[in-house]
Amino acid sequence: MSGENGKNGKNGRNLDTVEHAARTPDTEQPWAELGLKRDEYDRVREILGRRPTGAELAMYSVMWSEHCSYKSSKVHLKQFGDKAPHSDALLVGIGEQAGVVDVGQGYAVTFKVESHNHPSYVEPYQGAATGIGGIVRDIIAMGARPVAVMDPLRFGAADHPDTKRVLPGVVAGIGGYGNCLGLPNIGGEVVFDSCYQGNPLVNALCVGVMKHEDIHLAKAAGTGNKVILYGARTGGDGIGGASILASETFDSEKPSKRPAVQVGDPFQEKLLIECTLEAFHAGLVTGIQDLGAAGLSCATSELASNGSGGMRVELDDVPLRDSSLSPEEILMSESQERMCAVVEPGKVADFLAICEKWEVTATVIGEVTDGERLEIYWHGERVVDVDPRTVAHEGPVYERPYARPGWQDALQADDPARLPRPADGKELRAAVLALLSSPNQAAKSWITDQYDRYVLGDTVLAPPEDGGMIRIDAETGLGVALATDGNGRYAKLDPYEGARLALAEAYRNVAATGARPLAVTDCLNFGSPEDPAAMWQFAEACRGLADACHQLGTPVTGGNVSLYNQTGEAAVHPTPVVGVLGVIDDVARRTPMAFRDEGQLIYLLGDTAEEFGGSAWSQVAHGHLGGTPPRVDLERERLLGEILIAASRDGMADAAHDISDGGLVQALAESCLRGGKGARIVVPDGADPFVFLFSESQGRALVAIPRSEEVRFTDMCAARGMPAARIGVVDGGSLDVQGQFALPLSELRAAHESTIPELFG
Amino acid sequence: MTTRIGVVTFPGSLDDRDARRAVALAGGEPVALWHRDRDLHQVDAVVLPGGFSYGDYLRCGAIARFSPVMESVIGQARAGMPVLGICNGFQVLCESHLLPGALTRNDHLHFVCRDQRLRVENAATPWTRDYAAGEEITVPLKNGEGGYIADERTLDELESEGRVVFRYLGVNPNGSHRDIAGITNEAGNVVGLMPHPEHAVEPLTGPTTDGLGFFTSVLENYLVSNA
Amino acid sequence: MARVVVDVMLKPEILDPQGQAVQRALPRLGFGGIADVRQGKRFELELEGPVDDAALAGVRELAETFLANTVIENFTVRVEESEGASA
Amino acid sequence: MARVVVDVMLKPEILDPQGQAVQRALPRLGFGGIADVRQGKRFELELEGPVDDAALAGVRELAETFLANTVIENFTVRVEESEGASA
Ligand SMILES: Nc1ncnc2c1ncn2[C@@H]1O[C@H](COP(=O)(O)OP(=O)(O)O)[C@@H](O)[C@H]1O
Ligand SMILES: [Mg+2]
Repeated sequence: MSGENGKNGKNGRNLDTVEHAARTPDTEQPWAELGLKRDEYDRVREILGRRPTGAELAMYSVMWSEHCSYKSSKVHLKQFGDKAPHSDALLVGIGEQAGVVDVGQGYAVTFKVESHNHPSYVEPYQGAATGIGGIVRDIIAMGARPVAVMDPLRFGAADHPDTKRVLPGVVAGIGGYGNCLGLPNIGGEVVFDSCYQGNPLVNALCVGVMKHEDIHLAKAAGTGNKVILYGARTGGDGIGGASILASETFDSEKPSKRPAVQVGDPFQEKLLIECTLEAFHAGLVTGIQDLGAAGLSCATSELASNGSGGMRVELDDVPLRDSSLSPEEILMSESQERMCAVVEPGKVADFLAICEKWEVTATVIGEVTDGERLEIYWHGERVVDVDPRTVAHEGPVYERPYARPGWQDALQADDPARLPRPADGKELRAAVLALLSSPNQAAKSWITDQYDRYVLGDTVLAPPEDGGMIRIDAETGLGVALATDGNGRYAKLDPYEGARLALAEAYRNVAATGARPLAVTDCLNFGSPEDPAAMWQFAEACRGLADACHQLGTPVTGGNVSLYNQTGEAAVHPTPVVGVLGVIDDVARRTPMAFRDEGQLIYLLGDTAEEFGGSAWSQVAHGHLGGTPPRVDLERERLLGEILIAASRDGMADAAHDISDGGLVQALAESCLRGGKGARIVVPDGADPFVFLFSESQGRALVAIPRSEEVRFTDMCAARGMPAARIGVVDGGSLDVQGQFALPLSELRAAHESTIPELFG
Repeated sequence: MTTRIGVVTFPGSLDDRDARRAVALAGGEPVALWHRDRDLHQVDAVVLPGGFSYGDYLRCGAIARFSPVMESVIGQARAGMPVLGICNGFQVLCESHLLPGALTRNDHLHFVCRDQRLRVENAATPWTRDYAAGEEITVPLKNGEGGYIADERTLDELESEGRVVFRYLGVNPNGSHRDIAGITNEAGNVVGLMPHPEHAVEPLTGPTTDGLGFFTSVLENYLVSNA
Repeated sequence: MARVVVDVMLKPEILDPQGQAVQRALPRLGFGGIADVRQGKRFELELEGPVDDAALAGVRELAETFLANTVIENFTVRVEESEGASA
Repeated sequence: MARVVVDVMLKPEILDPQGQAVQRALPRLGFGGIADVRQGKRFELELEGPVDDAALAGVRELAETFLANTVIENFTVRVEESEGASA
């Protein structure tokens, strides 16, 4: 910003006040630099009936950015509400900072996934760290105590030099922040594909727990109530960072589009958690809002527009780290670890005392007024006078053109059936080793061992289990399970099906632990909305996810859209990441994935067809992506879920593991290695061993049943119409596919576990 | 009368709640102690829990050492009160010079969280009486700066006086000298270790229940010494 | 052998949680009169050859591309005279 | 205001895994001719008053008791002239 609009002299002489703006309609303003389009700027002028002040322009431009306003995605996201299945469990639906789900016994759970993709490419450690910080504040702002985090990640090719920069930094950042905050990391994903080379996807999920009566929504009701800003001081870092970074494609010719990323302070955030929850429990808080993208612009306009009155804010009272900041910069700063609370006047002293106890800086910066306006003052002059709804909720909405790309047909016609396959036992054996040691299918323990999974003492399942599971009540054993999944290769072949497949897989992973899936959060990572092909992928994925959620009875409660994941013409694979939350009445009943006891019977649930489109095998063996993704039958997924949950509840299964990318053999190997026990497997009569082992047909899972439970288990499957085939037994020290090959676990383990450390260690 | 075991909460402490739970599961009475409060509330023993006190920004434990509560803890420790420092608590004890040596950045430079096998070398401290010397246990380990180092003379002294209380088995997870996982002071009442016994007290949430012995040991100690 | 020192500090506008933590602790320790603390990294490089312009240019490039993250950090490169001699 | 710099380095006999990691990465980055790398900390303290002997003694005590852990680290204290002046 420059000239009259941006700068204020020390004495405020050049201050662009509301009155000044009204008097100087023709002043040039840097709306384009701030990312507004001509017609958007004109709309601001029309709303205000004058030109905006510099401060107002700053607010509108960040709040109307793609990242904050969802202007390209809104029309498609609507389906999540319109098609939402009825769910008694939903206490707070989509639209709030995070949805809230009833999990029984008076407990409610809130969870949400968000992206921090672009900042993590620019500065991997801090970008990823502040991604965790941001999503955790969303959860605190609902009044919940955060209890766990997860991190679905996508990187460029594993052997690309830049991946060696990005991955270790991202992992260290997620660990550095999450570990220091004291939140167990209970799951995530790591996927490599060259399509993510310049656009890694760093998504972060947080889950929190509260009692029903503690649910708090962000609003500023009650004239005379005080607005308190607390947490870190406001600095000049990341001004417009997340919103502008996440709303533009990278273009190496414009390095100025890479503003400094923010540095996170997890210790400050830990104090914020304790201080906020203590204030909630003392009944001191009327409304609350975290400061994330768009900082104070967002917090003040959203709090004000969700309440009944207006708001008056004194920017001079904002504690600054850098005293030279202008009002525009203070409004746009994305300094981390800040929150905004609305507190009744009589409770302010108690609120400040709690902040003092936790050594958190807290300042009253304004109050709720009985008008309808958000007014912001600087040096006694009014620099903002807006209807907050026009800033927070009435941003532009675009019906972007979209079109099925011309190449889609050719891609789908490129059937993997033509690819040469392993012909005998020896070749199958080699294919298994190649699969299990490939970066995508290899063990991720080098990464997950950098995350604390024990802190808080309630982690029941953690990586590499199918889902993470947290106990929330030690008396009754009530717990929740979560899994996140998304397969960009499937979605590239068919974005509608890809979204349904993502939900199916996450649902299956949660059910495999024994938990009942209840609700969904999603992070939609796509290319530029200005590209009709990427927009079509986005529209299709939204339609697919909304339809699938409807069918499975699991509403979307919240999520995040990340667009512009694109370098030049090349967009990332369309990557809908879906997080599913489930509940389990007693965590002691959970089903782990390990084969532990010799003699357990191994059953394959579901049907296997020849399905290799987008498969891990086609990628590893042939670098191939084509055809159509596996068929997904959501009724079958639901039935499989019921069987897995019943088996857990009634103690019929010792182990369960979902089957997804890599197919049956991947799941078998993981369960063997997890328990340190081998398996003897018989290929069913008439089955093609290759298809049996490597196909990625959906709606399948592996279970280990003690002999004593076999009849009860198979009767249950038969009664419910679930195909269940006994394919082997837990036995010995090898994965032994009879008549084909035997792989000693030591060899399997070496192949599976050495890849990632060798690449990044 | 139950043994009162204080668990200190510094800003940034993370495993304080778990340590209190472990005390309770063992049959003791957990007492929450606050970093700004010098008063130890008549506790019989103190646990300094894991976490990142004050963010651990300067060096782990360096700022916590100067907190008001530590003045009292240091005084009582010198007077013989059993004090257990777990992970960050161990770092605080070293920074306070209640234990010799220092904990440095893991040699591989990564934070590591793993189930760690240990050998109990000294089963005579108030925190290890319920183990047998030479017993092997498995408890979680999670740290970024857990490499125990001291000069050769100090190390020799620790060895010869039987003050190495725990040693890593199988893997040395952080480059600690002589595989040392935990040590005690000359008097034997102050014990520090990097692994987390408080995360191994329940079969559902820990890899084992091997950690419970720490918290039962100190109860017996109280009964014995007051008998 | 000659020693070159690279100092890496967070840019002034970037939050420095480490420096802040130290500063907040000072009053408690009884140290007054310190208005600001910033914490950074110091790298000591022992060069095999002479510290000529080419060598310094090399170190500068190393600092720029590897030792510092210039998105958030500044660095300075200097030859350390005295200590290098005494060592 | 005057700036005092405290440099804290691991003692020479103590293993420095961070410095080693930098050194190991050098060949991959195409930097040769560097025999040794050690990494330490640099603290920049802005004093409110003049940098007289008393102030420096105070900083030295701060370094000794707090900024460095003298079990494993050495430190040096010095007044930064040029930059302090230009700031
Ligand atoms: N970045 C990560 N952070 C935490 N856990 C991860 C991460 N990546 C993978 N995991 C965990 O590793 C295990 C295996 O991952 P994956 O093969 O993707 O599981 P699935 O195919 O069943 O979804 C899971 O427990 C998963 O949660
Ligand atoms: Mg799974």
